[in-house]
Amino acid sequence: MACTTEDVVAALRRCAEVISEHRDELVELDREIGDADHGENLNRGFAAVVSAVDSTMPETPGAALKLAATTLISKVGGAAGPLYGTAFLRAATTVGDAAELDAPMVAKVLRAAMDGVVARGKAEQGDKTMVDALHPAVLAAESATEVPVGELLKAAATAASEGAAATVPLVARKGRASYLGERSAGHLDPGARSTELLLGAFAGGQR
Amino acid sequence: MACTTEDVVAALRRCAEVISEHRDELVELDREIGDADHGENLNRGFAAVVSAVDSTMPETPGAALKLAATTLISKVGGAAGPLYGTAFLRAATTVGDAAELDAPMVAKVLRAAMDGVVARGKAEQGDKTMVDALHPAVLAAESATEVPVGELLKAAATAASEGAAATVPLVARKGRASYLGERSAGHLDPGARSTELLLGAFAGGQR
Amino acid sequence: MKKIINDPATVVAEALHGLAVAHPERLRVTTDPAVIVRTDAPVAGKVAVISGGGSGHEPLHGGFVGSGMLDAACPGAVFTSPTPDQVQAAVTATDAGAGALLLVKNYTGDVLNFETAAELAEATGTPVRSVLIDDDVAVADSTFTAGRRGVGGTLLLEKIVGAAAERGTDLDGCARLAASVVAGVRSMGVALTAPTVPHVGEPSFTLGADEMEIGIGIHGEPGRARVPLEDADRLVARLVDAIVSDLPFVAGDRVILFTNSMGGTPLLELYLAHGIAERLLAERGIEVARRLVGPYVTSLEMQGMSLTLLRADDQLLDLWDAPVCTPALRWGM
Amino acid sequence: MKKIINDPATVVAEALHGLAVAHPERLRVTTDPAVIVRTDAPVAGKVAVISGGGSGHEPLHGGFVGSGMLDAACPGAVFTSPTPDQVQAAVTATDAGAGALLLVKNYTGDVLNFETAAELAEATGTPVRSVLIDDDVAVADSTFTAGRRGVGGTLLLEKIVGAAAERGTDLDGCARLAASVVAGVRSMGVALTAPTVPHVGEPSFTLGADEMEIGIGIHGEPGRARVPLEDADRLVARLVDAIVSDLPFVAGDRVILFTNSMGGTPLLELYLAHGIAERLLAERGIEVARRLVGPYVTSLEMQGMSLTLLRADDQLLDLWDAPVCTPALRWGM
Ligand SMILES: Nc1ncnc2c1ncn2[C@@H]1O[C@H](COP(=O)(O)OP(=O)(O)O)[C@@H](O)[C@H]1O
Ligand SMILES: Nc1ncnc2c1ncn2[C@@H]1O[C@H](COP(=O)(O)OP(=O)(O)O)[C@@H](O)[C@H]1O
Ligand SMILES: [Mg+2]
Ligand SMILES: [Mg+2]
Ligand SMILES: [Mg+2]
Ligand SMILES: [Mg+2]
Repeated sequence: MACTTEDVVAALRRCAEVISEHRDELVELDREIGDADHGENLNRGFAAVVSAVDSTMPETPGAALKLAATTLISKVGGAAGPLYGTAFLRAATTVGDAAELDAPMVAKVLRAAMDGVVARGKAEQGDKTMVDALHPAVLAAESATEVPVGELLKAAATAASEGAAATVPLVARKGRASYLGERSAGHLDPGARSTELLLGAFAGGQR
Repeated sequence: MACTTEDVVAALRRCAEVISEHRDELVELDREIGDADHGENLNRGFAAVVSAVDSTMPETPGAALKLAATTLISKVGGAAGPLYGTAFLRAATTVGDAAELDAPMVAKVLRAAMDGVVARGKAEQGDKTMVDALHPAVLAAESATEVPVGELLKAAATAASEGAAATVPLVARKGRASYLGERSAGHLDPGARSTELLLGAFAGGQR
Repeated sequence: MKKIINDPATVVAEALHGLAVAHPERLRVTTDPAVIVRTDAPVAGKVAVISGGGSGHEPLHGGFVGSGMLDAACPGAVFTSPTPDQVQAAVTATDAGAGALLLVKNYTGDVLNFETAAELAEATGTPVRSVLIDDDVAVADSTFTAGRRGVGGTLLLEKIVGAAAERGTDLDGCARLAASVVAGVRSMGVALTAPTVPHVGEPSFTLGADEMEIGIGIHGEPGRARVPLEDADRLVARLVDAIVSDLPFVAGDRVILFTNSMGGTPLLELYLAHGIAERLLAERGIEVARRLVGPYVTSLEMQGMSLTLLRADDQLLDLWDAPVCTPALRWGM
Repeated sequence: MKKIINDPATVVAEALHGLAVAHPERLRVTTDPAVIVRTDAPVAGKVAVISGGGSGHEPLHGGFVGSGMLDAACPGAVFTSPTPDQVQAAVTATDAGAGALLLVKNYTGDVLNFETAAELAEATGTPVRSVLIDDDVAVADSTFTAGRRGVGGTLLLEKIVGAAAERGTDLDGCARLAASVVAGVRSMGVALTAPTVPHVGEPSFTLGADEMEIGIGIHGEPGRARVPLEDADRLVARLVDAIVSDLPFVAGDRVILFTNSMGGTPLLELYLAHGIAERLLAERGIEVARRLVGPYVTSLEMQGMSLTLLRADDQLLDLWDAPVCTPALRWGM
């Protein structure tokens, strides 16, 4: 059970749905320790991704991921735009023109996406950013390359979920929340939460 | 029992006290149907009147009234500044350089004061202005010229009080409250109330 | 009350001090009585153009003192018209022998205080003329009111008459010009929130969370009607309709359009509203020849806006375009 | 939420339309991607000076597009940095062969989006340099933060670099000049109330009736400390102390002092605060050579203010004085 172009496009649509459902929650999280735009920005971006795949019909998983990347970069803005944009771009590059993605490839894709985020944003684990959700997800995926892609994605999503929850007590050292210093502790990081939601959407949209 | 320079100066001091005590009330009345400055303006003006009589020591009732007039004109501003200023100026002119004022003179002074207000402001009775307190006061004074000045002033103050109360149901046709149209009904006119207070202060400061 | 002040009693005096040190090259401020005067006054041979009113409407009037606009401004207490001695002092400081023109917003207090000052100044031999501006269409102009208020149109009046005076127009000419501006200018405003006067400490009126006050005055005086909040398209249409139908402005008219923030409405919203106003005027065939957008005639921190339209012929447009150099309005120099 | 808008989703687009129709002689606006460009761009031989950032800080940046200042501005969504294609489009619209200088406020989002755009523009052959401005002393500049934010100093940077570019300074020279401005400029702000972002609908943070937030960012990000409301003397002293001790500014320094309203603070209070700042600086022997007072770098309707100090030698003062003609800042022409 590998991952086809249709699967990727369907996952992108689920991303848009999940983000739209959680728009207000992400805005509220960002209002607490940031500037209250994370949900709005991602929602605008993923709505545009849906329009883009509707009108372009990508022919490979890589093309779909690349379309998502360029759309997010040009529609989201803020910190999350270039970060998620880079993640999808690196993912697309890693995939190349493969017609289907198997589990080891998906694990590689996730690692590349995370490396892209780190290369752009220079955040380390524990800085209270989306990296704190991405990193455990990548590790979980890398130890699940023997199972079907769906299982791997579920494992990654679960790990992301735990990683996101673990950002609550942290003091932010990157992004806008870092201005708060100690006052940033006690809040869930909006970017970690959106990463959790997006990986959940890729895993099946159950959350 | 006629009215001496000391009586006039003492009355001016009582005016300042009464206005200061009722500053917030006059502000609030003016906030309801005007621009919330009547109490503040009169308070600034009468405080300045007290400073002026302290440093100048007027030698006649007329001089005291004139000093009050010029001080009010130069310190109060708004509608009430020139109106009360004119009232005191006409009063001073009427008094001339008399050393004491008897009851008929005080009645004449009050009429002159009112005529000055009407000449400046062109308000008629029933327009919901200070004229509605002044007019009954003048009539009461004019029918009390046989009694001591103190009694006359009390009669005038009582009439002013009734006149002021009668402004509540009126629709304003002059001043800032007139912009409210029908919405000005149901509120006490701040200028009528301050006239009531000032005449009360002249009558003995009991109210 | 949340304000950056020390003491309500000294707000205006302290602000005037700040204004003076901020613009030493353009104006000087005298205290007691408080007057803001352009540094080069009196300007030989020039009619002195003077205005004033309560404080709290900044930059009106002090921000418009300078070459090509006002010679002096008289700031009263917050929302309180200035006193006659302020106006007299302004006349004395700017009188260059050509007389003084007083531009007075039509409020009872302003009218009475300026009137008194004009009498006093005339008595000292300075020819003085006064022009009342009453551009607010929200108020019925009848014997049942104190008449229409002077609001946003005041800025256009000060700019245009100031330009004419700067060019050497004499007192009669300036007064005639002022009257023609007053005849052709109309405004209306709306408030979303109330201002808080420092010496009061609480909002001047109470608006529900979903209400707005149509036809607001610049002192937070209530207006025509309190209505449910509505979107910008509808709200701007209300203002345009009321203004256009009043004069009336008709297809083919050329106008100066002034979109004004009452203070608390940010530029983002103001430009949005301005775009709507331009569209609505275009639909009626009214040509916007010049425009001004910004917080110029304000009511402290009140959220809201006003629109002002002035029918303008070539002469008025030319005077509008003339150089002006004041703290708040500057071009051509 | 009380705002003069139609739909939170279209606020920026509609405001840009209003800006364009309000200033047809000075700027044009393209949509999708949204860019504000001076009408005469590209200006032959001139380095293009470009800035941008989230909307809601008006007049920053779009109000500073024009001769002597910015060639283009890229407005993001409210409080959200613009996207790389906006910046790329700005470069394309203004590139006259002399390269482009990007003036970027130091926020993660702005940095990343401008960085991406710079890479893309370089790839098409346009030499691009970026300068980060991070003048906000409220934020500790350490590895534990995203670094200091760019705030009020941005205006001074845009004015001075814009003037140099207008005079023909080349890309390297403009970048060096920009770096020297950044090195000598410091700011700090305070908020009394919170702004409300249209797409959020409620205030960005909650301040008690007697509280203020010291060291606020221009997006309503919290600052150094939440403290009880205090009087203007104390509050301004806090800002002056923090700014002066940071660079530090010392006796004998000549500075440009910029007293900025965050939007909702009226000019009356702002001038009052400005007067205090001038006094405090004089007491320290710091000479205020130029000043600017007004709502220029705002945070929607937020009440509050900021102070910015720039150490300025003759060259910087001369560039500050150079003619500028933009919607929000204009002199000498
Ligand atoms: N340097 C960084 N590296 C990784 N993630 C970051 C970084 N800076 C911010 N983020 C993430 O971005 C999220 C905020 O995104 P968003 O609100 O869209 O951007 P902005 O802060 O520009 O408003 C944060 O919650 C955090 O997870
Ligand atoms: N034309 C007028 N004639 C007489 N009294 C007037 C007139 N206009 C206003 N007033 C009085 O002045 C009062 C308001 O005074 P004040 O608040 O000091 O002035 P302003 O309206 O300029 O703020 C009103 O309550 C009314 O009694
Ligand atoms: Mg954010
Ligand atoms: Mg009043
Ligand atoms: Mg008043
Ligand atoms: Mg943001």
